[in-house]
Amino acid sequence: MTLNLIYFARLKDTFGRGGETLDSGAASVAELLAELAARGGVWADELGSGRVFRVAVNQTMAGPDTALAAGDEVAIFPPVTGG
Amino acid sequence: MTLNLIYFARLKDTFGRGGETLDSGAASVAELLAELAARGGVWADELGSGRVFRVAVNQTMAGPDTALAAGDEVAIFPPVTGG
Amino acid sequence: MSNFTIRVGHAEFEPGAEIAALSGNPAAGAIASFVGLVRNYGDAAHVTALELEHYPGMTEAELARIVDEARQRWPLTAATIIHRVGYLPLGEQIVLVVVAAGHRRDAFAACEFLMDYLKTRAPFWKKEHYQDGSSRWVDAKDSDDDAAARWMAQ
Amino acid sequence: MSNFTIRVGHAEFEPGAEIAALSGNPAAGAIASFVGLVRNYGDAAHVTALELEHYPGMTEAELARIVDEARQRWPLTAATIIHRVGYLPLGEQIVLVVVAAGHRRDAFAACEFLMDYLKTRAPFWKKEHYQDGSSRWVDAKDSDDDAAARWMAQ
Repeated sequence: MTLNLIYFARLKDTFGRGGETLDSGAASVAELLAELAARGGVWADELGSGRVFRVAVNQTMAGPDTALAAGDEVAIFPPVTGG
Repeated sequence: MTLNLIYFARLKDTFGRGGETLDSGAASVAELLAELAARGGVWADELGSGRVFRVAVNQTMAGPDTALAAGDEVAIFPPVTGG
Repeated sequence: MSNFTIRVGHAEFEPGAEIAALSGNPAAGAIASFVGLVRNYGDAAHVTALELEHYPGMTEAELARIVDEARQRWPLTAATIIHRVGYLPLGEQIVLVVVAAGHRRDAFAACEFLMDYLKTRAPFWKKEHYQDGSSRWVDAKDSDDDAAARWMAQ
Repeated sequence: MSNFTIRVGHAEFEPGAEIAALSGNPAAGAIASFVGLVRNYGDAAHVTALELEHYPGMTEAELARIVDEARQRWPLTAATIIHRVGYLPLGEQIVLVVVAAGHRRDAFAACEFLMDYLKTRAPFWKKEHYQDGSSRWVDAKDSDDDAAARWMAQ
């Protein structure tokens, strides 16, 4: 299935892209994150270990167990620093 | 000695004056209030019984025991309702 | 205390101009403000105007004192207090407090502290004017009782 | 919810105009507001500008949700939230929250509540630009940790 990924702030800079369209078999956020971390390099650094980040699915905050469906918009970003 | 009395808000309306110069022998705020209440009528109504009011001597909040001296500015007014 | 201003008088004020005047200090990232207006309900319906009386001289001295107290409690870079007096029809602005600080919690806390003081302790008195032409001095609310401790009550 | 306005964009705003826009309702006697500015210290000295990024669409939805929550907690007559994004030099205004209510405590509480939300949960990210031309994304503060409960952290 196709997922629409979006990256913000530090992650956008580190990944060198603001987003991508991904053909993925991930059934949950946790599976998607594992798939991305398996790319190694900055992906493993940012998503695989101690770094803190947030995930939103279809613009709603999500957790590791949040299920994914075809066409979902999945945003990954650092903790917010607004205002 | 001479005291400069000032009345504000409801007391100004009730007493029919914004202030007065008084030749008084009152040594304290309590003595001055008793002297004014002894006038009877609205003076006794406002200053002698259950009505709540405040007193400032030389623009500083005062209590019954505050001493008075010649030339003092003594203001008597209802609880404030500002802002 | 040039960054700390107190004005009491009848003249209109412009909140935007007062906020802008405190925005120039690059150390102040947070500006909290409050505007109080004449509203058409509360102690009585059919209010058409308020009339504000104050104790000239003492008002300014008391406000300067409370601004000093706020500065001791919170690190502030600037503050402006404007309180109008006289006849103020429905919808008119009565009071403005603007506080600038490095951090928003300090700005909010000091702004609310100053407003609480203005409402409960500063020597202002409000008279309500009604549609039928009558008027009445507003009684102090029970919530102002805490102020009574330092004042004299018989 | 026509009295409740949310704007996210680069355009400048004028606090006085926004406060005046909420002053027309005769039931609202209390207007609390907050302006956040780019200041020259904090996480690092020599900051010359901030760059604000946000998540278009989600930001507005989240702000609408939090305004609804504020309206459930306090009786408000109106509120305006303006949050700027993009490159904002030192001294520029970043954020404005204006809340109108019948009573000042409600206005203050809701204004601070909305600002707390904007600082800790709304999807905005800040990058600091320095005098030497370098820049750095600002890390979330420890005080933001309470927000983490409803977000995912690995």
